[in-house]
Amino acid sequence: MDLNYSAEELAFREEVREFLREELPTDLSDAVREGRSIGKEGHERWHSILNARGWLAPNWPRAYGGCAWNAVQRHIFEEECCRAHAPRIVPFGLTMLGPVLQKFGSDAQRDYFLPRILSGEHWWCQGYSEPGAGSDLASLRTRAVRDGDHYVINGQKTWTTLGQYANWIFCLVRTDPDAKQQEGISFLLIDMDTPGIEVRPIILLDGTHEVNEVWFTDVRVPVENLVGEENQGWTYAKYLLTHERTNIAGVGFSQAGLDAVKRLARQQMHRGRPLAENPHFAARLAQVEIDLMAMATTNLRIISAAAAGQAPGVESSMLKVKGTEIRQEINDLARRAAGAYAMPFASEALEGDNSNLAQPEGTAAVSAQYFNNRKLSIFGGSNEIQKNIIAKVKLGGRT
Amino acid sequence: MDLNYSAEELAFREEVREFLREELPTDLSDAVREGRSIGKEGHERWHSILNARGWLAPNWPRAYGGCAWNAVQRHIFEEECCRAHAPRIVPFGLTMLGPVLQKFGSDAQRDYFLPRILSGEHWWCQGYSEPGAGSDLASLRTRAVRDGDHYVINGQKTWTTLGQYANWIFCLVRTDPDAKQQEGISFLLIDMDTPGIEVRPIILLDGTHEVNEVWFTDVRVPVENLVGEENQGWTYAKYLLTHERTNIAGVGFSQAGLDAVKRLARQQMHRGRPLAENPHFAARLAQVEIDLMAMATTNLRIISAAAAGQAPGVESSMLKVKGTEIRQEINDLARRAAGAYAMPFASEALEGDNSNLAQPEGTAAVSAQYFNNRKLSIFGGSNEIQKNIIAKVKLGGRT
Amino acid sequence: MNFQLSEERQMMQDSLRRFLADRYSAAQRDESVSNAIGFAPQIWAQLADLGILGALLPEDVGGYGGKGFDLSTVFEELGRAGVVEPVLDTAVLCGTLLASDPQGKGAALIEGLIAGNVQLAFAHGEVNSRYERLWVETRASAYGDDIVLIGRKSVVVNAAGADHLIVSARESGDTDDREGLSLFLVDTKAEGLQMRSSALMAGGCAAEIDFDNLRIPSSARIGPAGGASEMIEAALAAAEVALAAETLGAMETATQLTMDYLGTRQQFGRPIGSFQALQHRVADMLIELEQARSAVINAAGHLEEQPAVRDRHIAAARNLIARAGRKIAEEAIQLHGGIAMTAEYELAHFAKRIILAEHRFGDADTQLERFIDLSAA
Amino acid sequence: MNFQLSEERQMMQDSLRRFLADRYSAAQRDESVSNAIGFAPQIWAQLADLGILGALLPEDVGGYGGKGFDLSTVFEELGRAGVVEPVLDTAVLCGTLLASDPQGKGAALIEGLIAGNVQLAFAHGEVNSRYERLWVETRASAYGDDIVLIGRKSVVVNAAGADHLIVSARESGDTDDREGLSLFLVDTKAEGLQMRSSALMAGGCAAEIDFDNLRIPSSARIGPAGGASEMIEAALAAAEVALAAETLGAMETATQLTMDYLGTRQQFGRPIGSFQALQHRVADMLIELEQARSAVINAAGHLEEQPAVRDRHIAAARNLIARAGRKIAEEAIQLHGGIAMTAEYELAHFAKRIILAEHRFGDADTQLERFIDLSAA
Repeated sequence: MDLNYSAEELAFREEVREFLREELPTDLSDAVREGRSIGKEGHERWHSILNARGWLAPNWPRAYGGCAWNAVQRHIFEEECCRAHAPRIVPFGLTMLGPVLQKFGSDAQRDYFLPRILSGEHWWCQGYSEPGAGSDLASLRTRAVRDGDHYVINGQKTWTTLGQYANWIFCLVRTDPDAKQQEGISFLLIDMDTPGIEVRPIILLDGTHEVNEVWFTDVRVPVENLVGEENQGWTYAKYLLTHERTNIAGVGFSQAGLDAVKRLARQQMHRGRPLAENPHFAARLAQVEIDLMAMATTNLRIISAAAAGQAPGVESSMLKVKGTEIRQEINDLARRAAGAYAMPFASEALEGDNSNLAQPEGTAAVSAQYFNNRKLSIFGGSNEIQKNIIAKVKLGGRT
Repeated sequence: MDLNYSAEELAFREEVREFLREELPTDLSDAVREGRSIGKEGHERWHSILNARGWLAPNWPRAYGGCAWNAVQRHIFEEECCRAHAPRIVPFGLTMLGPVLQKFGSDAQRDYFLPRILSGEHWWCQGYSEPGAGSDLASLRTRAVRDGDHYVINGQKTWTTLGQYANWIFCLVRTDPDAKQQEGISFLLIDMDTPGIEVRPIILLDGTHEVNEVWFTDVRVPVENLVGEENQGWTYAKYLLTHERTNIAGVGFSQAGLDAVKRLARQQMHRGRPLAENPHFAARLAQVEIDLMAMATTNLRIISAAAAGQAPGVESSMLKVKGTEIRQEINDLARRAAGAYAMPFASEALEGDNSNLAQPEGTAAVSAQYFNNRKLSIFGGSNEIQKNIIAKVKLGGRT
Repeated sequence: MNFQLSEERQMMQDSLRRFLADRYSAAQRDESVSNAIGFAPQIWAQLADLGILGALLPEDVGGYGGKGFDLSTVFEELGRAGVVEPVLDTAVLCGTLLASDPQGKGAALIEGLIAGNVQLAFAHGEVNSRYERLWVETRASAYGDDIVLIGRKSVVVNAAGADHLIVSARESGDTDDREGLSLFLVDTKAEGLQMRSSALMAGGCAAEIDFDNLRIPSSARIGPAGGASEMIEAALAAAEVALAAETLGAMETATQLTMDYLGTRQQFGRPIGSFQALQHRVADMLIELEQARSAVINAAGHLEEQPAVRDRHIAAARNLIARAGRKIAEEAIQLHGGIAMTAEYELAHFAKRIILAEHRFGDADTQLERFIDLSAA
Repeated sequence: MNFQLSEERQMMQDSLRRFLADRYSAAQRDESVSNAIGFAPQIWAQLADLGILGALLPEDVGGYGGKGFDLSTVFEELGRAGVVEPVLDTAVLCGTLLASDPQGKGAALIEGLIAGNVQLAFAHGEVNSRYERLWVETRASAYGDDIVLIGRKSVVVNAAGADHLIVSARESGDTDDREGLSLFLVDTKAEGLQMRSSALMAGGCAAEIDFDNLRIPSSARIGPAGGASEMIEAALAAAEVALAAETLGAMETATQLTMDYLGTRQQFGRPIGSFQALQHRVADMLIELEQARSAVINAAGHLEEQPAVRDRHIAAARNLIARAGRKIAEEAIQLHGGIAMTAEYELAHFAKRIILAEHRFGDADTQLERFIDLSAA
């Protein structure tokens, strides 16, 4: 038992810190710290900085231009990025599609798509969810009908994150309507410039445009854009979902959020003293910090086991639940700390310019973030689904 | 809208207070306040004092020797009894069986049994639950087979509260083994001196002997002890359960418990100041008091509607859940307040003599009560069953 | 003991509910929200015509209500319909302040208010006041026969649409003294007043307002010089009863939307309301809703009591509703799933009303501290 | 970074687990509990033979362990089996105090302790100390070459079975000063010592002890005169790590019993573990259990750090375990239903161990206050 990083791990951390000190643009880290959107340009700029260093694909093998870091290194990198308020890596091409193509794609697909993910030429988005199939993915209804050497796609996807920036989409489509739920599904790569695709914005309850509906009307996709075998898409989808689960605990986000709440609570005055000294607020803050300290160790335990080659089991479902509860609790504390300043809807603050705002620093985005992050326990496999999984695995033999 | 008692109600309350001031023996109220058992003798003494005043059966019609009080009067009586630390009225004969006999019993049964409930000659206990049929009452298996003008009973009942003091038991027994679950059940009155009945104590986790198993081996019960019709017992059982639900919120118990915690928190010292001044403890206390204030009003709303002739609906399930949560939270606060003095198991204190105990006043029974009252959310229709009922009624048409 | 609404209040409730069901559609609400002043003037006029504004004020100033249960009846309906019009600010907060002026200076304004022709805002909170009721740093200094105001007011709800502000300012004493506070009626177009308005997350508007040597005649003072604390506390008490009831109404709608959704939404081949884990959570929501209803009754029923009793019940109600409201809003979103995250679906609006109500006049912890202080007293 | 037990600790864990599975049946536990001294001497002897007591003490006093992860490994197993024997009091609390005496006065006692021949109790808490670590009113006054003790100690665990007490008393300073505290070794049969012992709710015994001018030689002092605060804090830190781990073990068993029960108990024609509402609650228990496991690792891993860091992590762990423990104990009872209320069913014992652990060395709130204080420092 040793809770400390090894000398090699500490050296790696120092390397990451130095890189972030030197290369992370302050306009981007300011925006992230203040909860503002960095837009398409910001994401692309940060990706290209990472790519220049060779650090854009921590989980890819070296052969494809990745870092081949182990779980502990990836954790250190993510932790330091959060601490430095670096933008998150947009995951659709890098974390989700990349590993699927590496494992199940054809040589041609790998050669064509992987470099373009790294270069930023392709911005991918995800076509999984459908209206009427939220956590119940297997019930999807978007149809792909073979017509010569094309599939013809009709249907609708939803909750497509940052689809407004994307030029490619990977989709689950039903290729065999008679098969049972999870069978008869295929995994297709679709150029979003193809005629018949329409992207419609979904405005979220905090006023942001993060997600979209994507409508397909007689969209023709060449058969060579099928990944793996027809009707085997569910296998690839499950593989993708497993990979999506890295950093599922969100420890770094929570840590950065907690630091922000502490700053705010030291600034906000309550009866002439900093709010941080109020025993009730201090108790709420301490309690979530204690929960986070424990979860960070749970996270490290799983990462350490993963680095030693063990496959994560039901623990990732536990981390998803506890991790989102903690992040949401921190968002709740931030809105409490802001007092009456949680009320204004400073939508301009989210998009960049807050020069004409009269709000104290750090209060402009607290309500929007509180509401926006209610999604954490809904998307990515709702917390109810995670609990079903935990109970099934742990009680499985018995019930 | 008027939250205050009317002049008549205030006058009634004064009458009850005066009675309690004059007639409630201090040895009994001391024992109740300190969480000690008052034993069979104590219960019988208090019942006979109430009976002498004509107040032993608040919910019975006058014709049978009851008070015929309305819901508000009964509430006032219960509230004042709790405040004065009067023993609770043992409910099995008075609250449970009495109304069943009055509505479904024969004239002979009414004439014979009702006066003996009031006089104390009969101490009733309840034979409902069975091992293997906890909240699922309809699956009971104790058999009653007709043999001439007797039923022959074989089977086992459990959780029979104060069965060790009782000389009569009312039982649900299965008279038609082929009928569907709730059908084929009958309601029998059984003299516990009949050969073949054995009462075995169940010791609870706090060391107390409150409940029992009752075993029946070829017990012969005269057919005239059948209540109502054969195989219709479920109807009577449901009627009884509805009546059991008076004072389901336990507002008076919670109020008395909260007062006790406050006393204890003023005595116990923390860093040289009374614990009551510690902001964290004060916050816990205030929160449960706020919850109780609201629940007391919910309770009065329902009582007021009942006094106006409305049947209580799903609200009594809501009161059961919230009421037990509040009482259990108060028990939890009491154990917290006691500090290290919650650890000793002063079982002698529960039975009467605490003269050789070195514990501060009010701390001896806190742990035992905390553990004992975990039963509140299990017995009497578990809180899970109550939530099933609430959801069924409220979502019923939709799912 | 009687928990029935009086016949008059029952009629008012019925007519208001009918009006809002007919006229206050989601489209109307969006129109109200997107207006630069944060509400729709024609809805305001109709509320006045219905007599809703008058029902919130006592008879001696021309109203026909103003009791706790009048406030709770009206605001529960406004909350159920998700109304964003500034009834609380103009009629309850400012109306109560004007009505309590012993000299009756506000009579003409109240008349206009009841008729729907006047909009008001109470400029009271400040950057450092947080939720303290009498923490006022803004100064009012005599300058001959005039008064000069210097200071800044924060998150002044309804300022952008208001004709006048009622401004609290200190004529003497330290920042949090009971004594020394006065109230002044100020035209929002007065010179020396700078206003930066912003939309609110849950609808409506609020502004940061700077008073830079704003000069007003001393006749603009409402109530006793330096003795306005009790007026302020009474107006805040009425506003808190109204806000608690409004939040209760929004909680009812959020719960109802959730139950409707659980009954219709299919997943894994059956309505999601048939899943027991979700059923039990709905049961918990319904239990909390009953608790909130009782808390509002307690607060409304004690509004006419002496201040310590009044404020203790109000603090209790507001603390309970902050907790129950958060639970109901978050559970409603979670039980809906993705659709609840969209601005388009009605639940979003109700969730925001519920959550952000906690940020007016004191959050759960502040209310708990008040309750503890008032219980010890 | 490495979360594997060392080979030695793994072996110790295996052998202890095997021993307890074989010998520490529910019947054995009942026998231990019903003994007047609160434990079974033959079990104690066997624990000593297994080397468990020595594993809790450092090498320089003849043990072969004594690090945080030694404590957590042993106590998690003791907790899993529901052991009531006073390992924490004799070996951890008193063993650590004796081992930290710079003069090595306790060497002979430690030898006997490791061999299983000595029982000890730390007489430290008092009526007014609640959970404060250095709040001592008991006075130690010099009387020639002797020391006279006057005062009362409360809820002294294992006093009835102990050969000696280690008594904290104040030679100078005010009630809660850091300076002035000393420790004294006192024979439990000494004159002037009055002991009233009582069984504990969760097994074991504790006593109220009065020192009525008890006279001991000054050579009975352990550690520096008036300078024992750091020794006391270090021993309490070790004891808290042990207690946290023990509680974790009890939580594991309570959770396991619950899962087993849900799989076998039938109601409404199917195992109750098939009801989704109950499944989700089991999932929550399992999540809390992982949190508790990590909290124990954090506390054990920081036991050798400097006091402020050490105590911050311990306070965090104990706060979390108090909350998670309450949840798991109460949910285990509730999910079982009636059977959990009986003394006969094993769960009752584990629920009591979990809940009453909160009453030693500081409950959830006290630990939270400590964490806040230590985080600010």
